[in-house]
Amino acid sequence: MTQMTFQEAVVAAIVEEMDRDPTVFNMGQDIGPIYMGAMHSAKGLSEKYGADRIIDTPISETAMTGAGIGAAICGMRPIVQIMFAEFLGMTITPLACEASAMWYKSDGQISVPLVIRVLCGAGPHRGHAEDYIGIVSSVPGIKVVMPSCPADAKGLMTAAIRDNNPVIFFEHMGIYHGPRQEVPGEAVAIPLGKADVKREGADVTIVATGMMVQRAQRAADKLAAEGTSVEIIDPRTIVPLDIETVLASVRKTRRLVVVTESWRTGDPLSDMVSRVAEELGAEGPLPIARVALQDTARPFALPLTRASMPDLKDIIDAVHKVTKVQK
Amino acid sequence: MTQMTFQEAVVAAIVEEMDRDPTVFNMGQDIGPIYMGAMHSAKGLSEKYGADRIIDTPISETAMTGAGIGAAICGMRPIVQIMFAEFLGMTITPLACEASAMWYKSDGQISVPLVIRVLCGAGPHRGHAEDYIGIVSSVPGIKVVMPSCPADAKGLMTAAIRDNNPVIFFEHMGIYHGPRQEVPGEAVAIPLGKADVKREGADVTIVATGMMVQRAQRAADKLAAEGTSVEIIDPRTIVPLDIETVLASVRKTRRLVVVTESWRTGDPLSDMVSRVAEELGAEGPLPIARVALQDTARPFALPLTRASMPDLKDIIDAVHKVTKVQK
Amino acid sequence: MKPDENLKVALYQNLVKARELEEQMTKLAGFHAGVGEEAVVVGAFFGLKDGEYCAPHYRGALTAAHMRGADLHRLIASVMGKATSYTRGRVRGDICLPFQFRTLGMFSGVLGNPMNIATGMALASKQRGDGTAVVTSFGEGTSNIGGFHEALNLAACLSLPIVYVCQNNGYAMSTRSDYSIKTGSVADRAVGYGIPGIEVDGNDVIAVFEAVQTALERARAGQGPTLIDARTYRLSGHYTGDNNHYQPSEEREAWIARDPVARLRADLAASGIMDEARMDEIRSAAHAEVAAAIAAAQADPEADLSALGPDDLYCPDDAERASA
Amino acid sequence: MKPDENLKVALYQNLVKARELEEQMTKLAGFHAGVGEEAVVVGAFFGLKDGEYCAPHYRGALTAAHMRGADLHRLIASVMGKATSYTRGRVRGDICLPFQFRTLGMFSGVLGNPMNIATGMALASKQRGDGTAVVTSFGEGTSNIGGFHEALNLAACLSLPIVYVCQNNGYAMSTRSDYSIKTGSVADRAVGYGIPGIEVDGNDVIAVFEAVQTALERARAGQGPTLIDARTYRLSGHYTGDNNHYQPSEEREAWIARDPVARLRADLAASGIMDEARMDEIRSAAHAEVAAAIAAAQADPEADLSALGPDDLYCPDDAERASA
Ligand SMILES: Cc1ncc(C[n+]2csc(CCOP(=O)(O)OP(=O)(O)O)c2C)c(N)n1
Ligand SMILES: Cc1ncc(C[n+]2csc(CCOP(=O)(O)OP(=O)(O)O)c2C)c(N)n1
Ligand SMILES: [Mg+2]
Ligand SMILES: [Mg+2]
Repeated sequence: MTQMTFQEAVVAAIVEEMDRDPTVFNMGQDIGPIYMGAMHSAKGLSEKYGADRIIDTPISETAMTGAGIGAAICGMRPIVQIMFAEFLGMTITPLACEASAMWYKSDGQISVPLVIRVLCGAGPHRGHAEDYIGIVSSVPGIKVVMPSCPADAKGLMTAAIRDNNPVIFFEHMGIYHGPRQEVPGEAVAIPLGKADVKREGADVTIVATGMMVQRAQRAADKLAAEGTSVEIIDPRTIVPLDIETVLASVRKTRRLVVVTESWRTGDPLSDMVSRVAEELGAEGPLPIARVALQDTARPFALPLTRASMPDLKDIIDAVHKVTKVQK
Repeated sequence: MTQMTFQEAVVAAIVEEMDRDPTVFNMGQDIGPIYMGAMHSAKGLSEKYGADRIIDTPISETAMTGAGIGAAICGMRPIVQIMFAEFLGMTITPLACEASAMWYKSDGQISVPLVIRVLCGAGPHRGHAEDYIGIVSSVPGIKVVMPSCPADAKGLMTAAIRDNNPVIFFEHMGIYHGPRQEVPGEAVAIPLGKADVKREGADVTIVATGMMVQRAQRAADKLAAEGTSVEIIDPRTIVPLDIETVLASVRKTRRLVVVTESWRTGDPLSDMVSRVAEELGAEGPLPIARVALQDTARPFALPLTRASMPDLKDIIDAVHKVTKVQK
Repeated sequence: MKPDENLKVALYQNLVKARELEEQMTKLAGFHAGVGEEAVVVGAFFGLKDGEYCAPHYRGALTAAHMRGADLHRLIASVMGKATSYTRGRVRGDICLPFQFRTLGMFSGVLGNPMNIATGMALASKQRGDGTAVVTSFGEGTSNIGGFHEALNLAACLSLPIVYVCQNNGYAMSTRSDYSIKTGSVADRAVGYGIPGIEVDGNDVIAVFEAVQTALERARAGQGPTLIDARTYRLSGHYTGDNNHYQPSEEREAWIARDPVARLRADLAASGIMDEARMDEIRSAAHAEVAAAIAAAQADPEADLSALGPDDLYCPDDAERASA
Repeated sequence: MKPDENLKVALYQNLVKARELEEQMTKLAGFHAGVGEEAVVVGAFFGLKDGEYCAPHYRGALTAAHMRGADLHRLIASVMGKATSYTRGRVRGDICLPFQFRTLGMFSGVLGNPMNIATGMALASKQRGDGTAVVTSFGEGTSNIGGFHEALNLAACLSLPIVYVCQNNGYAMSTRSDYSIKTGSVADRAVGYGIPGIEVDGNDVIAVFEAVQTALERARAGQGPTLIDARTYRLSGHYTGDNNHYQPSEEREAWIARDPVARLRADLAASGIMDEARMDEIRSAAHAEVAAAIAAAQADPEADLSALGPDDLYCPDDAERASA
């Protein structure tokens, strides 16, 4: 075990995979030795691997994505850094229309081992917070990963690079250079599609993603003091979603609160809520509440930004709402 | 009243608005007098209005969309025809990142009265069926309309052109040149954001969109013979969704079946299901079932295409599943 | 590389088979034939080495895949979505090709994607450093899409081993190329990327072949991409249902007079490489081969529901890799 | 249009105010200043008519909006997200401008969109037929995005009244323009669209102004778009936190020697239009004006939660229109 920030953990996973697999390479804007990626997201890579494997590109997200797909289907394992998730719209035509469909439509002739890295979320940058996760999560065949802590970031990046499908890897700027935490010193892949129970509890299930996992933890601490026992599930992989772990928890608690930094409109966790309701709603009362980003474009001024996002109070209120209902 | 096909109804609405408002114009590939749009979607327009108001463009969906936005914010009311919904990915950066946010972020200085027309759905073309409705429905600020019959197509197109926001208008190819039906002879706008109860019933609510409304009707006929009374709601506007009409129905029936030609992954109606579960799930058992497109890329061969889509049996099975649960 | 006699014979064989394919397939509903454009397809994809990848334009795609080794009967079955299709009917075989022949098609109906993906195929060549290069082709209408610009610029900056061949047939559906491209020249666009932009007579298969081979040699030698603007003409409709009434008849006549097959025939006859009788024989054989392949495909069973999925949405893990 | 003396004085006033704005604002966290590039901004946006629209590049955007009539204090308050911001703090005012001054900004952080939208603004001019034209500017790095290609081609095909000004400052973040654009010239890209592509010394405000005015006249006369490649240099970092250590010092020195403000001063002094003392006065006044505006903005209250929404996500119906 060793101590790393989220950013360090992601880079460490990339280094491990690049060391053992010569087909892994990186492509992105300003990821070279001068800039080392936005928010130092590629720090140290260029010094270690040089311009042949850490390739700077012109501003051309569509070509970068298309080129990543092309290299992937010819035996390479590219990591394409699209600086911010806000730019995912420019990647969606090659990703959704081609990459997502290649394995299925080619009847297993073509696999696309491609990782797309993106920064997202409210953080020190005063912009680029949009994750547009709904856009990339609305077409089958693309995997979508959003870690909430350094250890998960490392293990999930390892798995993403080894995965034979296009994976979009979200790196939240609000926790990027946060406190160092324990992470395994060697490469240990965390399987994609496996949720993690971050906290066990009996009374209510909170499903939270990204930076919201921490907030849910804080809310759970407060709620514990009130005598409410909260179970927290971090899906970690948004697509495909580990619905079984969620169902098992809600079967136990029969109360669900969902906390995301996405808009309700198009939040991929809507489908999860729907599945829970389909599976368990017929059996009896099933109180559900959601806490999400305000359904407008993200406002800029700090007080507005904050007010538009789920905060501790919103989460606690939502839990109160569902616990009010007696089992 | 007069009789029109879906395609004729859409064009009739455009003609009415172009006649009364000189700021309305059309832009698209091959919409001119020679080709008159894919599937004759612009039939007669060019003869009537000429190349100044029916503008042929090069293949450049991003520029067409951006140009539509730019013209809209400078006082025009453009209708941009993006031939097939499959190409919506190329429109999403200008639409999602700019157009959707302009009214809110400018604090009411900029409105974007833009209509994007797209063909979608399994139909006579052996391709281009994807609607990618999840992509365009996952960002607040864009309205999304999908009519299911000629009368709605006409009234909703009228409303879309008059609306001061970006509206994406889906035209389903499977019902495009279907039988002529009654439509109002003059311009009557059907308000965006108002669902239509296509059939009243007491036992189960089916929410269906696009071509699936017809299938739901056929299923309801069969179910009526079995003694099951089905209420069918067509949201017509997918975003913003008329949740009140849906809730009122499910309050009555306490059983919900959703039928769409979208993938579950990213289906915007997931959010509707979630809202129903949030609002009504705590009150007691609430059986819900969904019938959707198979969660893979759309397969090509006709038997596969058919099997991957919701059919009559799927709908009836889903209704049986929810009616099995006693109230 | 100057084509020798054998090569010219081979080009003729491919060209007439391409013509037969386009002419016979255009009778099927919804097919996007490229009658008149065969010299671009044959010239562009004839000389690739076995280990090299390519990504042909959708119009003419079957010819390209067949030249790379795909079976004609199965290619046509794939167009029809038969059980014998290369993907058991999962993808439309008119525009999507079997990748086992290192030939990429379109997995969607969205133009422009293959250029970007082909650029990445060339990036893989560069990363491997094995001296292979990629050829991709596309319509002149497609060169108006942003992806064209980004792909060519990226390839130029990274000096990728790729040849971009514009199958410039004068029309994009009903849109004339002199409407959508003001200068009429796609080659001109190379200027903005600092790469060679070469115009070639797209109805002269030998000229296309030579231009592509020269560009491939540059590419394989690490000297970067080339854009080739091959001027040709679509004699068939945009697809089977389109009667191309929008093509002025004098324009059509002029292009018919420059027919690529007739042209090569005249060249071969004049230079004494083959006599008319031998060329007729080759043509008849091609006719019969294509007709037989279509008939066989038509007789094949429809796609089977066992091909439906969706259990194989994702490519499974590579066991060693995942556990390493 | 040859600038007369008054015009040169006005250009000087705007240029020094721009310089003050860039230099003083670059002290705020996260600001993307364009010290050294002011002549492109002033030259491009100075001569627009009141009824005309424009869409400036994000770097230099405040100067452009101010020249079009926006209040300096409120522009700066908008950068800070204060309650006095033009949008009550809803949008970042560094890159997004108050449209009431017919000046479009970016509503997102995505480069390239404004070029496409500006193209549509020009289409609106053409539809109205009122002889107005549009000016838009963008960085050379942005010219690698597909949207650039599509916008210029669309404008060329439809002969739209628009002037595209590339604020070519040699860098996109840390990426040198000679890395991302092989020929180094954005003007070269005009060739592919069949429109004029003009290189101009971007540190010579008069040259930029003249080139843009000439292009505007063409545009207003219905002769279509022009691409102007204005060569300049970014002396400040990409944003406040960037110390631009990647710029070779000889390169910087050479560009500092060509400083656009010093250059215009020398011209004005040599031609006797203004003496040094008068020019110093103007500069001091500009300094004070900008400093006062920043101080005032800093003292303004933070954005108020009443601005939050979300009840006004959509623009409401226009009553007559909806019921007509
Ligand atoms: C992005 C996109 N826009 C529009 C279409 C519809 N479409 C199909 S073929 C075609 C014309 C293509 O023209 P060109 O590239 O010249 O190729 P050609 O058909 O002439 O071979 C169009 C517009 C499409 N498939 N993809
Ligand atoms: C589509 C997109 N890709 C990447 C970025 C990140 N980014 C912000 S500024 C910038 C450099 C832009 O360069 P240029 O167009 O030359 O303008 P300059 O900053 O030099 O004024 C980049 C890459 C972005 N905002 N949008
Ligand atoms: Mg063409
Ligand atoms: Mg720059």
